[in-house]
Amino acid sequence: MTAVLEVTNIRKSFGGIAAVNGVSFDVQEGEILGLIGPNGCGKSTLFNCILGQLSPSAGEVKVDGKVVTGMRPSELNGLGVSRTFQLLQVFPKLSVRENLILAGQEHQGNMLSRLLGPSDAGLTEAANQMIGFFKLDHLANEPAGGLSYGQQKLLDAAMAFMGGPRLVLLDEPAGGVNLTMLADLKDRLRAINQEKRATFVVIEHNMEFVMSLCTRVMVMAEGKVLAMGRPDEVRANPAVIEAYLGH
Amino acid sequence: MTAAKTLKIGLGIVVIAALIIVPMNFNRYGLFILSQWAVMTIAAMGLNLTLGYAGQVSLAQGAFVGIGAYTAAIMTSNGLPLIGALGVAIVLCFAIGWILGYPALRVQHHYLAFVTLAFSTLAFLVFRNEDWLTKGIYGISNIPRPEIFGYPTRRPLPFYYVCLGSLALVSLAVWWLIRSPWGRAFIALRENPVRALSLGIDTRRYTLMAFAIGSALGGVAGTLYAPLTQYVDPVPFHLSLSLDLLMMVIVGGSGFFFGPFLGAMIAVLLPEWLRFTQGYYLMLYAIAVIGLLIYSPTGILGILDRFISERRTKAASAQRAVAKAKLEVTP
Amino acid sequence: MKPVFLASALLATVLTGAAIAQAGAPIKLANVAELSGGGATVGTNWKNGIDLAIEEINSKGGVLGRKLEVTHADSQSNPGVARAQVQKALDAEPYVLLGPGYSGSVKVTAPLAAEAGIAQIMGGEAAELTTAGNKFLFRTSFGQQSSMPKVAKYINDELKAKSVAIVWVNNDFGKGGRDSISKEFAKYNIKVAADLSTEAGQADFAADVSKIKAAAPDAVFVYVNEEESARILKELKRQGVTVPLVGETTLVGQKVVELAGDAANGARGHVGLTTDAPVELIKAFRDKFVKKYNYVPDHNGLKGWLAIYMIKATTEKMGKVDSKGFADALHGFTITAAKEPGILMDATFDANGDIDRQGFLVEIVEGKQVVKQVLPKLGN
Amino acid sequence: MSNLLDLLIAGLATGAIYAIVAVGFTLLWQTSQTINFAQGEFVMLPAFLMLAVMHAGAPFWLAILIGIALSLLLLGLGFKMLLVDPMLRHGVLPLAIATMALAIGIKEAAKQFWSAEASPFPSIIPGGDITIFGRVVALQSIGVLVLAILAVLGLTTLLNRTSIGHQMQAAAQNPTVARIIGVPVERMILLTFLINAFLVALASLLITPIYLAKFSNGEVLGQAAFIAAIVGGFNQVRGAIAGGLLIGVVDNLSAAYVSTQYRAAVPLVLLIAIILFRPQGMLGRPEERTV
Repeated sequence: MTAVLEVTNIRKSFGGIAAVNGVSFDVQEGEILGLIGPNGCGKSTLFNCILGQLSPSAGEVKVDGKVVTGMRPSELNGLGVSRTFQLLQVFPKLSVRENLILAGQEHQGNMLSRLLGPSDAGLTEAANQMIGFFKLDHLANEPAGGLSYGQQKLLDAAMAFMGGPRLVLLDEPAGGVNLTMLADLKDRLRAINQEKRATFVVIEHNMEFVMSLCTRVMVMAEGKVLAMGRPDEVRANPAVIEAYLGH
Repeated sequence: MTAAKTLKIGLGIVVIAALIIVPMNFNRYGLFILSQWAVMTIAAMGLNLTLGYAGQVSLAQGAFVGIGAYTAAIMTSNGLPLIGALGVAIVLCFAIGWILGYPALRVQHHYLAFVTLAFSTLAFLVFRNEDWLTKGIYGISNIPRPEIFGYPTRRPLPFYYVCLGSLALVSLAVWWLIRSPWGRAFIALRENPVRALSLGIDTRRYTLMAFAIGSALGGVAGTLYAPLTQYVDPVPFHLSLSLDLLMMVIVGGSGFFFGPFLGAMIAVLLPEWLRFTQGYYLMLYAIAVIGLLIYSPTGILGILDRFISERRTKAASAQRAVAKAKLEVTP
Repeated sequence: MKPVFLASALLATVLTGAAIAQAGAPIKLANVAELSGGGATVGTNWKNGIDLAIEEINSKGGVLGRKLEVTHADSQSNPGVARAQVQKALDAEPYVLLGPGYSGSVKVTAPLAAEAGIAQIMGGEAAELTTAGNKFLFRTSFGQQSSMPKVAKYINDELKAKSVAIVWVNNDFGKGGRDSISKEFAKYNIKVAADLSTEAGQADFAADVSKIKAAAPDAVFVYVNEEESARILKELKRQGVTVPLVGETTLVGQKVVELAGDAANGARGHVGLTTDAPVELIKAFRDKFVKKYNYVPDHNGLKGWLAIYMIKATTEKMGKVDSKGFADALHGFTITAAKEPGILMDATFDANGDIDRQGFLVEIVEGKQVVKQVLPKLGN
Repeated sequence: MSNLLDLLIAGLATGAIYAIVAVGFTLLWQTSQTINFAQGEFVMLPAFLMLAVMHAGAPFWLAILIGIALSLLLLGLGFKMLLVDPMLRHGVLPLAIATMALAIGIKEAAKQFWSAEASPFPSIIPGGDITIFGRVVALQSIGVLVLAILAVLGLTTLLNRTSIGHQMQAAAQNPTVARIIGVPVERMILLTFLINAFLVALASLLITPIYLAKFSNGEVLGQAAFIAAIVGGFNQVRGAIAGGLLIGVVDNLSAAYVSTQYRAAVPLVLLIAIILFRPQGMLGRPEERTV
């Protein structure tokens, strides 16, 4: 197995307070790594540092062995890294299909071909497949803003897969999604993981979801890695129980 | 749906035909106003691209019209063809627009308004002070009108067709652009730059492109403005033209393809409509704009759009209810 | 849906605009002036002068028994709009076209009036307007090419100045004056010690005056609008500049005296057309104007008034309302105040459309204009 | 060298007025994200209100009082209730554009209802000159400078030393938290609009004797105030003051030492440089951009 993502000693502080304080880990190809921890433990900040939304105060990020620290999010996306955000981030005025085409178009051709080529960048078929895959068929032409919260959440996730990414970082994909859809979502993620050999890092508060989906789980507390291991190992770890699970 | 589409296409054809045929009987004033409308629409379309689609405020569009107009005036009065001037103006405005876009990468939208405002005033000062090039405050007069395929357009009607034809070409190009992946990227840039970036959209490049292309269209409008009025001086390209163009875009409906057409029509014809109010028309215009913005910040087409989408939502939810009912019935 | 609504409204509007028919009795005049924008003060004065004159003429029975009627259009101080409005005015076939006041707007509209064969009486003062051979364009005031030589001659002969600082407002009025006088100075070998452009509406002249002081000229030529004249006069006094200050109507007008107070004393200038001219008819005009509009007009108000009386006198000379013959009748025509009091002072129009009439050299002494010299008409 | 002193004093006097206008501008931005493109017209208008009152026969002092009261009513309360409140939810840009339209409206109204002609305006400061350190200085300049400094000192005292001032600052910096701790945020926002209206009325009173009452006065003033506010720091009162004084001085110095034709360009270049290299302004706090 090769490491798709290697994170070494990432630090990020805001005005003297370290939100992420020396985190290192790696993710192997095909893994689904769960990232859990109490609110404010630095999960999302870590994501933002990995993905170039924030520049880390120290540390290094490698994707497929290549140093990507300080790269812009768009460049990283070009290398096959995509993400979702904690809050919904679909484009409400565009239709579902347009949202998906948008999510994939920068992976097709170059600037010139995107200007002079077909309006859909040749992605209508791929978008329709993705729509079918996430069971959004009847909504393909609706503006995304008109969808229910759960449907938008699915679309949001679907958008992250349009570019055919190697590595996807999902920030609370299950938040606010109802039970039926949750099962659906888990299903889809697992399917993509297996069929397309895509690697995932998932931040999630829904323990059931994490523990049943992920191959490995990393627990963060106060900006540091508290524990790392298989779901059952983590669940049994006394420090974790103390800090997080122990209610 | 298809009936509506046929209707739309039919109406479009009628309008285009009317724009070609009806003005044949117009007097010189009517033709001049229509030509002016076409030219201003082109400039406003450029700004609509920058502001309406890509969400970048520019108070410098008037300056680009000025750059285009001076390019045309200087080149054609030295015997060079207008088409050459058009090329130079596009390249020049594109390049300057690109550079002017850089602040947009660093600062928030209201600062951007001030940078472009400053640029606009600086451009005016250059037009006025660099006599050797622009003939300063006296301006350049007797600008010739072009020959198109050997056919002179000195008379108002042929020149109107030049303006109309240019508008048609620009409209097609802009329509193509906003339907292309670029247009989608511009909208993404406006709606949610952070998300756009995470989807691989190089927001820097698209921001600069939006500025540069919008500015270049300002230049295109300018190259038509010069032979239209046949006289160019610095005064019309002061900040007020930029503000006027901005209002055209906003009043018509920013981010709507037909917004600039409507906005320019209102701005160009408004003095006519409000003629009976004598000196009060600008005051009434101001009040009307404020009222409109309070009611609908996305302009006149925004009202229409809201109306249509409300109806559509109603229809859709009705449909959904029907579908749901069916689902519940079938075991 | 949208485009149709758009275009039909557009076309309908233009059509109604175009369909203004020509009616019978009144003589139709069209005025296009700077009623808003940077030139609003100029244009409003001009318009008020026109309205006042027409009101007076109509109350006395009109011209050849026909009333005068004028339409006003706003050029927004923008040559492009001016062109559109003039085009529109011409399409309605007026008897005579009035305005605009800005030289740039005149330049862009004069060819249209000439092409239509309609006389245009305008307010622009730039020298080049009447040198282009346009047979339909008429001035209402001295062009700079006729006033500046007189000023330069005065500076050379009377003040014996060898170096002069020029302060001008950077618009077509100021630049035109500056260019004309610089040419004249060159003829007399007068050195331009400082060449200072100022902005219209400028409030703070400290920097400009300190530059004048540094240049130490024998005289200062000031060619800015009335308000700015008052401000710079104050600043010149404050910084202790004592050399003669010379200008035009805009430096020595009553308005400047009111605004500048003491600081205006000693300023001198050539006055071609002013509401302060020591002429009874002009004083009467001024009173009438103040009574109606509540403020003292500047020379643009006077120009608008004169334009209407030029039309009256010329039409009465022809004995008919003949648009085509108007320009020919006005060329070479001398209108005397004795015969037509509305013209205020005898005036002759030459073949270029330039006006010739008496002028004055005045100096402000203790807040009053004192005529130092009467400059006769050139033609006498 | 002696020249320089003249220029500095004149520049500071003009700059002090820019500063007053710029302060009001930044207050509106801080409390309600209003970029008031009509700020220059706001300065132009009160003088006309006062003139109108005098025209009706009132003495100057009464006209000043009524003028200020009318400004508070129209430019403070009216502006907030009729334009800002309904527009605010639409975001910064539509509101900014609405104020551009308002600027046109006010300008045209002054022209139509009063006159396109400049009218003289009495000065509350006696005319004439005094000699300080051997330099002749206009009393007007000194008076304007002193009054402007007093106004600004009064305002900073209000903001920093009084409980109302602290509440206003809280409302500006974080309305949500302010509301929780019991600050009447709405009232505080209204208060900033009233303060702005008072400041523009004061600026109007100080500057109109020099500029003369004219409908177009706002164009120059408004732009100078924007530049001052940004150069100094858009989110800081003291930044706006420093910016105002700086722009006044820079304008004069550039006219004297750079070029009279391009005097207007120097502050603009300064503006662009500041925005590019120090967007928070000389004294401002940085506002992070999220991309």
